[in-house]
Amino acid sequence: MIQFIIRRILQTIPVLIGVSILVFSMMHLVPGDPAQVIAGEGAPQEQIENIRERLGLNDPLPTQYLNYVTSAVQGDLGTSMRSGRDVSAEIGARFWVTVELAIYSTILAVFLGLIAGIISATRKYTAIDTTIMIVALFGLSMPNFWLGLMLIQWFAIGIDLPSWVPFFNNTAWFSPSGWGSFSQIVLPVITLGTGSAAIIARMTRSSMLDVIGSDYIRTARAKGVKEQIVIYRHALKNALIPIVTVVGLQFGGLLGGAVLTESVFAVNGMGKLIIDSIQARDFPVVQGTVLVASLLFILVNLIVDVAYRFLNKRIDLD
Amino acid sequence: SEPDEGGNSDSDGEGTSEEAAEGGELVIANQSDVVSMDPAGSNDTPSSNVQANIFETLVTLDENMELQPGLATEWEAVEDNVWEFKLRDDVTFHDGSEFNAEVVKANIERILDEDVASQRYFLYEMVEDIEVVDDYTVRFTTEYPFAPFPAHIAHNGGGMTSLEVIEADYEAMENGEEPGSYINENPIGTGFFKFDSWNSGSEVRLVKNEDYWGEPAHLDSVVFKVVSEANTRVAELETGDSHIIDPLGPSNMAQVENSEGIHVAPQESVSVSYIGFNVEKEPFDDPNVRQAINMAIDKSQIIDGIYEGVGIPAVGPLAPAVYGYDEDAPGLEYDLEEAKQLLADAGYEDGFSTTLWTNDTQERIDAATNVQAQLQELNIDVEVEVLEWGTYLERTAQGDHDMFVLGWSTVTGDADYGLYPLFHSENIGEPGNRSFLQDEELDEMLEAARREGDEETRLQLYSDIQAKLTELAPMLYLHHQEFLLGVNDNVQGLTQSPTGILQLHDVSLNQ
Amino acid sequence: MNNQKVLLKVDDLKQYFPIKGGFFGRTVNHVKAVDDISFEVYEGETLSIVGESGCGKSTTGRAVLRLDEPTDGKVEFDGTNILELNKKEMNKFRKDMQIIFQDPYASINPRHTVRQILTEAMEIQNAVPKHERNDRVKELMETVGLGAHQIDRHPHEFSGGQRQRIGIARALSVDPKLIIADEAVSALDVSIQAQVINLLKKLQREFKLTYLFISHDLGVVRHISDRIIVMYLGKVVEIADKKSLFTNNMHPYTKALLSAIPSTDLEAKKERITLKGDVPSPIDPPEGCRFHTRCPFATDICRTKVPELRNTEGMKDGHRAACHHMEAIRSGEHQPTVNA
Amino acid sequence: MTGAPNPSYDNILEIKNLQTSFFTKDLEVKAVDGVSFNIPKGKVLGVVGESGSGKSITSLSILRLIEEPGKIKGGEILFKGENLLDKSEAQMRKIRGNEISMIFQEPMTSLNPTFTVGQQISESFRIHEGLGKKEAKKKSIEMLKLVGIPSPEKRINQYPFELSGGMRQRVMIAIALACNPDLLIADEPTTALDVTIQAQILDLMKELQEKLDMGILLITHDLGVVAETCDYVAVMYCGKVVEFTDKKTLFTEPKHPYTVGLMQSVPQHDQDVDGDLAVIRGSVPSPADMPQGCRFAPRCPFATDLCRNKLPDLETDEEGNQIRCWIYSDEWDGDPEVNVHEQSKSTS
Amino acid sequence: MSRSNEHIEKPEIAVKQPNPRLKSWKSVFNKLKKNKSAVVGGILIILLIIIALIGPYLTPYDPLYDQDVTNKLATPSSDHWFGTDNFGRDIFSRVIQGTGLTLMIGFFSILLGATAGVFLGIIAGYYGKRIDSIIMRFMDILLAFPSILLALTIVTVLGGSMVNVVIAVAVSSVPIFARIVRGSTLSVKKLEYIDAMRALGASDSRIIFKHILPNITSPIIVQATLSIATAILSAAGLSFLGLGAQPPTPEWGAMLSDGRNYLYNAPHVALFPGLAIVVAVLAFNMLGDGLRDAFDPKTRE
Ligand SMILES: Nc1ncnc2c1ncn2[C@@H]1O[C@H](COP(=O)(O)OP(=O)(O)OP(=O)(O)O)[C@@H](O)[C@H]1O
Ligand SMILES: Nc1ncnc2c1ncn2[C@@H]1O[C@H](COP(=O)(O)OP(=O)(O)OP(=O)(O)O)[C@@H](O)[C@H]1O
Ligand SMILES: [Mg+2]
Ligand SMILES: [Mg+2]
Repeated sequence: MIQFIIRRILQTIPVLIGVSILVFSMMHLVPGDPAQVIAGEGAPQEQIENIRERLGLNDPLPTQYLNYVTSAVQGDLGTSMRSGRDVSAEIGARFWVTVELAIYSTILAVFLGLIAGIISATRKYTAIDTTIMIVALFGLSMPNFWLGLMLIQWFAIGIDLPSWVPFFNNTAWFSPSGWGSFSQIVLPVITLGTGSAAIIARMTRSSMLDVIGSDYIRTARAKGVKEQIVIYRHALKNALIPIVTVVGLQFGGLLGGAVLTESVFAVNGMGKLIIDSIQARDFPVVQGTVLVASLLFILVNLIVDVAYRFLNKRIDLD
Repeated sequence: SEPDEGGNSDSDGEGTSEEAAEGGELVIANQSDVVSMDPAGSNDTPSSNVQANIFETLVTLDENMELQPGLATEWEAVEDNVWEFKLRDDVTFHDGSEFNAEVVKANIERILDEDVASQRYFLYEMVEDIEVVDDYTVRFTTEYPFAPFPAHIAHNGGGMTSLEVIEADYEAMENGEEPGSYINENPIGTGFFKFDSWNSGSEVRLVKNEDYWGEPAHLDSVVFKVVSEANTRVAELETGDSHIIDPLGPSNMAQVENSEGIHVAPQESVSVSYIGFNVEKEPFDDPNVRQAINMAIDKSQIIDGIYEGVGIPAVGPLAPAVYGYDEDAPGLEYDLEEAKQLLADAGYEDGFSTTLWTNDTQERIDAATNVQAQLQELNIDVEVEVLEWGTYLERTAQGDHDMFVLGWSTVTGDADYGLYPLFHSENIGEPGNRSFLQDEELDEMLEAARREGDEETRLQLYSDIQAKLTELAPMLYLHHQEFLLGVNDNVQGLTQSPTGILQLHDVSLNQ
Repeated sequence: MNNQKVLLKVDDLKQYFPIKGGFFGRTVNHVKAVDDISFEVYEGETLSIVGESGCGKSTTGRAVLRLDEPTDGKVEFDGTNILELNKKEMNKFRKDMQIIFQDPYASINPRHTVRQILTEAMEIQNAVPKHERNDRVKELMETVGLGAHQIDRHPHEFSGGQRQRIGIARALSVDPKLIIADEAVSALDVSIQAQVINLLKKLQREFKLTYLFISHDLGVVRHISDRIIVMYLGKVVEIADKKSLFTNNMHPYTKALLSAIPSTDLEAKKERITLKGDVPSPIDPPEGCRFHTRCPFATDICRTKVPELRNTEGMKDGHRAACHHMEAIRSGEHQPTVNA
Repeated sequence: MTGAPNPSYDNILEIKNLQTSFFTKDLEVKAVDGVSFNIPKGKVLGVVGESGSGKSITSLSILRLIEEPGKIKGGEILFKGENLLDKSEAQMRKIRGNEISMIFQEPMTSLNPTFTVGQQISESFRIHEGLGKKEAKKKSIEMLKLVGIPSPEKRINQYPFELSGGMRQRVMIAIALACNPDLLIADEPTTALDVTIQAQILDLMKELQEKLDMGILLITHDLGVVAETCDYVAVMYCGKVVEFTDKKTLFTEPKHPYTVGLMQSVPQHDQDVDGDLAVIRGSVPSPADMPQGCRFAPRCPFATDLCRNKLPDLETDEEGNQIRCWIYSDEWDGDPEVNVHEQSKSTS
Repeated sequence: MSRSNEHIEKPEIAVKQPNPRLKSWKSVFNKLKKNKSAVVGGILIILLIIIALIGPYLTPYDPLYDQDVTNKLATPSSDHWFGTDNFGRDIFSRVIQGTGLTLMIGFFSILLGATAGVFLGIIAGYYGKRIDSIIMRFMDILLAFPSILLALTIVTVLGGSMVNVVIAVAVSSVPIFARIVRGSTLSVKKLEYIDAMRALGASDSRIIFKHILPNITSPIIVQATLSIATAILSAAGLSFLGLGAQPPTPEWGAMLSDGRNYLYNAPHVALFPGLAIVVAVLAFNMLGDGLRDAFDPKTRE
């Protein structure tokens, strides 16, 4: 097990090299000159040239790449071209925010998705099943910003309902922006978690259906086990195996897909940093964030594989 | 609530301060984060908005775009190309160090330093020499006579940083750090607010400078926080989490107006939005075509449709607030018949097909879409293409475009900066002239105007230039934007300059 | 028997499956599924392999067909060592060697109709010219006792026995010489099993087929085989003609195996030899005789020395067994230890 | 002991006219169609029959574990004299695993791959005897010892895939026997195992059965197993019991032509048979077109018009054996001298 | 080698047979017809296709250039069933006009992404070992990669056409399909019928495409139908890069995004294109569920 983990960690090295080469070449391939973005409108030619020189953009590409990798290996991700700030510091400040956001959303998505999926599966082809499917597909078709803004309208600004409506007539319960306190976390987590919840629900449904038909579920029933326990203990643990893959994929997606949610709720996370720095052609920040995101993603995949093994001791990791 | 016009008019804060409560923390929600705390290390409004409170300039521009004394008490052109500034002698920096002529020299020289490669270089590129006459007198020699120099000195880029941090910054540069890295962390100026903290991407906090040389600010502290989504900023304002939101999108105006306790504060600006023609490409090489398009567009549709009626139609590139603007300058009125005629004269009575580029700003896309629809009338078949910002800048600088939507803000408030970078042939491409206009006569006029010391003559020159630009029509001038702020009714004494900078010195909060 | 033509000759065949581990996925150990076995199959005969589950029967069959690449050894088919052939040459040879699998459902693509299944087999080997394929499919269906009207049905529309016939028809469709039947009748109901066995025998008579018949059902084996190999944990422990094996078996494992078969004869009183313990792991099989951990007759020599396959007194020609004590057991000199 | 057990005898289980159907989209599959038999206390009843004849469905019906779209349509299942079909789901849960246990055919898939063996055995103790974690574990270890698994303390923490097929089946037996059931249903418990392991398991089951005085319902298609373990045998064909006798009668003089055919098609391991095996020609009718008379008529060498048109009843003969065949009735319209054994051999 | 190989290629077919492939398609279709959800989904899709084909000729207003600023953001009425947008354009006409384009983007990007992902996943799963590691690590890279950078590169290299937005969206969905397919391939390739084909001497490509692929369609269909929603939304998300529908093309995702500015005072601007997306996604998912059952030969006709 430990060997497996160590091996996978070693395997990340080529992946990271691949990622860095890819990002590096793509960033240089696409038009857009960081010097010009920095200098802005109306800057004279010679000055743009100065900036270029200062940023080392006039060196040949392989040199630039090697310089980057050499210092990256030593833990120095460079400084932002735009602000001159340390890339590691820029990422560091945002890293945990994004990770937290992704983790909470995943927890929510798993929770909602599992419950919906299980209910769907145990009441196959009933009205409830169909309703859940339609709700799930709504969730899937609803862009994050839309849901986010709606939630802000409802639960941060509050909507005016007649006063006789109990409970919901003053719904300004949560904060519209920022990250940290409970009231700030709730809305972005719901926004981000919904899409994944929909996918997990669909996946749980089909996976549960496979498991519920299997022999060992019948064995459990033949033992006199209560139906709830049959479903939530015996069936679910087995059904989780394919679900875990999806959760892993979703979690990875959340890291990147958080951009819209982050900007709607003014959450200062990595997603926004990536977009902003791509648009500013801030090469070091882009490279740094993509590397960190990849690392995180690989880590998540590793956790997924370990979780597999935990759920089903039979899966041979090697 | 009604828009609070009063907040804008009684600008010289002195009067209102008696009844205003002291202290409190003002929260401002901005669209973007500060790029850098170093006045030489950024060139964007959010950065300037923060820096303007920490760093002061020798001369300042008031909300009417008039020059007022700042750290300098007086200034004059001692020669054609030599400007002398007399400095205050009672000013100290936040770190206790003294403000004097040496500091001014070091600051401006730093901007001109090739190694620093400052984004504010364009402001002082004409400076040849800086001479410390005495402790409180400094002289700038320019390469050529440069009339708008005080306006350039008034720009935020000329904010004064403590000499000690400049030296520390150079030291850091020698150790391989990026320029500005030290100043960024230690922004030491002379302003009425001091730097407290900066949580990158999230918020900047400033606290009151108790030892300010002038009258200290009313507020205890100011927080500039980043809320990039327009709708969320409105929510911030509605919930009271922020006192000011900057900017407020036109489409959100109704919402703010309909809510209690908050209002919209508009401010005319020095910017223009325009659609540029690539005059090197057919059919835009023909001034008739360019004029025809100018006349075929009903600008009020754009202002009403996209900006909810906020802003004024542009006649030329200069906004009314800009020094040198001529309100009598001739323009091309909306006249579809005339436009058709002109087009026919140019041999395009059946129209033509072309492309219109825009970046991804929603308003620009919308403007492009509207122009596209309006040009249908002339049988001009326009294809709108949206380009990502970085790509857009590079490709328009290369002249790959036919038409493009862009804007320009005359940040110095002087016509020179509103015209020279956009239309002088020397600035073709990247520096700003993306119409690729090359007109010798215009070049000469632009050069003459910037060298002219006499105000009358200079204003006349700019009138001529504006007339000439109407005739050349290298652009379709769309409109002059109005800045919109969403402001909590508790905020008193707030003004915004036409360059977009919030004036916070006199602001107080009713608790 | 020995003057018959040898169709398949297996020499020192080894099949080790690697177990990966370590930091770089090195091979840290092997499953020694088949460990050094040799045998011959004569043309037109049925040779059966029997033995406990997991002893390497299927692996042997798969190795002979190169469905898994054997670790070591030689497999000569019709005089050619097929292990030396490249993929293309091997694919040509596959026409002559076919396999019928245990699970009649799993071994047929559930999405294809019988026609598709059979036509495809002919198409791959080009065994039958295109325009004759349809007739040939019908002919095959008749041969295995399925009606031509069932030709466009999917496998799930057939009963287990019928499905197994589809598998047989597919094997026959390329006119093979050798058919390996890997537990081809184990999954079937007795009444259907009987039909399939009869069919296999009939086909053998008609087409001179050679069978390598893998099974653990000794009743079936006794019915169909000419000769029988008994395997235990990757090794051949006894090889003999059918008669010798059932009446004159020499190896203690063979004896235990035969005694464990439940009999329908209510009168017959018999001594069942119940083996203790489980089959050891093929990853590190016991030293010496692999059966010694469960053998009631095991002595010290069994624990250290690997017994050779040999023929001794009282055994028919070609009957060989691998036990140190077979003479002594036979004469009754050597008695089982108590807790057997 | 000859003849089928008398229904009035002290029976642990009595099934009367059980009917279970599956309602698929376009037709009703009568998987179990009027099955009746009974098991005396402490005896072993073997159920044999063609694949698909309804053996497993009968056993699942007893435990009321039939799933959608299946439904028990009628009949009675008297367990200790009480009709299980009248019990509530909660009452059934008390009976399942406690008074009636079941061993399923496939040991690998019948054990939950994600729980340890120990967890799966103790669950029964915890449900039915309300034991705590520790005690349940202790008892589980005892159970494993009882079914002959060496070093049960270690095995208890292993997962099913870590055990061999034989061990898994023993774990299944341990689960089934955990609460000393009065009736054990074993659905082809040894089909997946090879003969040496099968022998071990059958020995074990018999030993425990004698020790605990259980009734066993043993489903198998291996007649050898029947011969070695059962007291009585029910032969099923197409959802119906066609013959229900004591073991001896079944092996010495089977009566129903289907039973006869079945016996004859078993290849013998203890004698050489040359030539072909006897087979029952034809195949099982599909549920879509069930013959209207005797279900076996289309394959029966003796079938007459009577057989083809009218379904025979399950009749008890003078020895107490039950048989569902026209040949043994007074209405028989065929050759009165027919010898089922000889004739069927010759037709094969 | 009893039969000679001499007359291999004789094109004529002796007996006229009903095409077996046709028959199997017919059977799939018959099963589909019996599946309620598939029928509803299928009808919806056909309806959408009809709208896409003839709708643009029947729209009450010009969906592209008919701007009427004086009547902007009008709420739904009998004149404008879905109301108007910020230029006063008729949203109903725009939704209709956008049907074809939106469906094509959603459908083709998933088709392309799934095709590539399935191919890579099958290869990785079938061959295993090093090929597997390389492909899957490459997929890891792709998954971890910011899609905007990918899209930006695609615009740069290929330009900003409609086809390229499909490519951009497709590329980011490739790794998801690859992963799912690889997993299924690993289990299917162990089945005995794959061995049977190898024993017959079948080539790898025959085994992969004729025997493995058809048996792993169910997870692919589920994933594909679910992905269509994501594809439509992410295509819209890319339009600001110049990829995808350029204004004033009424692509639903883009319309939905445009509506964000008016969520407060004119929510209908975003509502209707949003609903249109939901309907399309629902249709594909229902048909997908049905298809999955129909491709399963075990379900009765
Ligand atoms: N691909 C493989 N990788 C690793 N081990 C394998 C592989 N195939 C088979 N084995 C192992 O090799 C041994 C022999 O397996 P094989 O399938 O040949 O047994 P068998 O005699 O056919 O058993 P059964 O009667 O149960 O079919 C077993 O221990 C099995 O676990
Ligand atoms: N879920 C179901 N839907 C429809 N028919 C079913 C279902 N389950 C079982 N059947 C049918 O019920 C009949 C009896 O099945 P059962 O499993 O009892 O057979 P069996 O006698 O146990 O056979 P085997 O020996 O193969 O296990 C079969 O014809 C089968 O097709
Ligand atoms: Mg095998
Ligand atoms: Mg059964």
